[in-house]
Amino acid sequence: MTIEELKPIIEALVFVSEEPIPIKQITSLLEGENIDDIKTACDELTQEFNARNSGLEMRLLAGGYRISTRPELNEYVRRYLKAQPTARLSLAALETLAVIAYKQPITIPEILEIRGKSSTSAIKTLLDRRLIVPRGHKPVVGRPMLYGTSKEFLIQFGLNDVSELPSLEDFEDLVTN
Amino acid sequence: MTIEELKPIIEALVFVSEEPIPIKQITSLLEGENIDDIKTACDELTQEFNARNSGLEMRLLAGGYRISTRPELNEYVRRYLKAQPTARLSLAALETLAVIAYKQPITIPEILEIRGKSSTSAIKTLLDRRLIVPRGHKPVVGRPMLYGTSKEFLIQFGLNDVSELPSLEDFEDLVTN
Amino acid sequence: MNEATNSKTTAQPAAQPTSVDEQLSPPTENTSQYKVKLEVFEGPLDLLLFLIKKEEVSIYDIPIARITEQYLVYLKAMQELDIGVAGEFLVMAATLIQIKSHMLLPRDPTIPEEELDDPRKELMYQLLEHQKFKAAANMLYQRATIEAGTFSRADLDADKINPEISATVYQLFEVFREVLNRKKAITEIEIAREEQTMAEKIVEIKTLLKQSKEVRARDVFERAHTRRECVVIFLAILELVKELAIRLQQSETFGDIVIVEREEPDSSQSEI
Repeated sequence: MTIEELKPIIEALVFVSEEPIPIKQITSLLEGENIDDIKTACDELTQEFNARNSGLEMRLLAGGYRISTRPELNEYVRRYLKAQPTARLSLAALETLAVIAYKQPITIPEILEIRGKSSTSAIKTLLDRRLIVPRGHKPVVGRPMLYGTSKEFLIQFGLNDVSELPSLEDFEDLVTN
Repeated sequence: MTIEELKPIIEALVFVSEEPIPIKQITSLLEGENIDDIKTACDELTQEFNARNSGLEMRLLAGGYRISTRPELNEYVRRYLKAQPTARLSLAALETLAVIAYKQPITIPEILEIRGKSSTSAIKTLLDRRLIVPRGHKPVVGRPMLYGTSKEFLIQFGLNDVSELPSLEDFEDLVTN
Repeated sequence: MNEATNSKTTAQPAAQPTSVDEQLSPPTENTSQYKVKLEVFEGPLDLLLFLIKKEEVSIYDIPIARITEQYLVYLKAMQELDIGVAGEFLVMAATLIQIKSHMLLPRDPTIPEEELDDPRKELMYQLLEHQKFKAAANMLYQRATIEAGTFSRADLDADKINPEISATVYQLFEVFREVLNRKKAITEIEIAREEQTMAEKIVEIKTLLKQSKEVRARDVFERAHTRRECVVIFLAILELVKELAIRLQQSETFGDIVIVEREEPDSSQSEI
């Protein structure tokens, strides 16, 4: 292989590698190729990355190559990470949300009873993400707060109305098969 | 900011984003910048990526931008990651998916009618693999569940939008010839 | 037919996208191969399309008698090879026979030619539609193969800070179902634990003895879910012995203790 042919392969390998990928490992993956050519390709690739007006850089780090965003752009990257889409939920939050969606309006003790697990932090997450909203108090002793799903919930899950939520009957055939 | 200044920032954001990042999200992260400039920057960036002898490509997928390795290099990448290719869909699941993709939103009885055979286990597979999603109920007797393709479908099949699918009539020519 | 069995024909990744149609080659004389090929006809329309191709006839003018005959031969072969023949195949057979008999009927001479409805028309449309979707499935297969060859970047530290899952309405439903199942399981255990009374255990042992003459004590104890239940069973057995309702036998030292329903005293065996 020529150096020009080696470069895209190395670039792809560095890109998917979780840890900085050592040149030794690249060489063993490209068995039969000239080691000096591989080294030259790595060098050229690094230089090209850094010469380009790019948002990414390739560096030799801890004995291996790695592609990462440029430190100057940290501010934007951090801004992005903070604004992660709200549809991403932990399993605990998802379970709690499912219970609320199907049993709304519902109180925290009732959620605990169905899930068999304390759900307070999940409820906090769901409230922070505006997926659920308080729906007044239940007229029983202690007047516990009732919760239901929000408009944001409908948008996130592509529903027009909570009545559009799939029911147990909808999937009975599928589930039993 | 000039387009040349926007490009590296966008590149870094696309790189960091786990899912294809919608242009709308880029715009909201770069508040105050001209939307047309952002669009131009995205276009130019995509072109530059693909014009370069690179191991990576940038594409518009499921309504967002994504950087990934080139499919031609999959052999090397797979060798490195020791990645098992994901289990292929069965013929039944693929055909069912085709029917849903072209006729969405569609109910199970309608799928049965087109395919001439029961498709429940195929539908279960497609739901489990998140390739299809329930889309509410059809306002007819029995209110059967409607199904459509998901965002994951677009990503796995390399589409920006379902409208990018070749039209069904195109296949007719193929069939009759 | 079981759709899962079909997956094995497509489970192998292809280096190059190939056509899924290639799997629809005609059956050969080799029986095991014959079986595999037949499994590919996962629906009656697939089998019909295959026959139309094999007989080199047109979908627009299907020689219905010939195709029906062939169809029935394949159906019989599938049954003989013990491939589960789904109801749809039989429905199609009935449809074909109906069309065939319909075409044998003499035409009503008073109706002009162009107003005569071809009984094959509906089947023809169905086949054309089915074929279009098969081609579409093939296109999807190729797209997925190419797409599966692209890889996104490795996990960043930032991903690990945010180890969360995104969800669709179906996942929401599945999660809810799991929560309900979990709750049901817990409830069942609790009910079981509460209701383990000695009286019920006595009834249970008596029922077991009605079913089979002898019951190993070990088996009875193994039905217990908790230690408390073991104790209750032990007490129940003692109670039954006291009532002279059962007899415990042990044929050898450290051997299994067997519970036998007591009819009349028998001194031939050692009793505990």
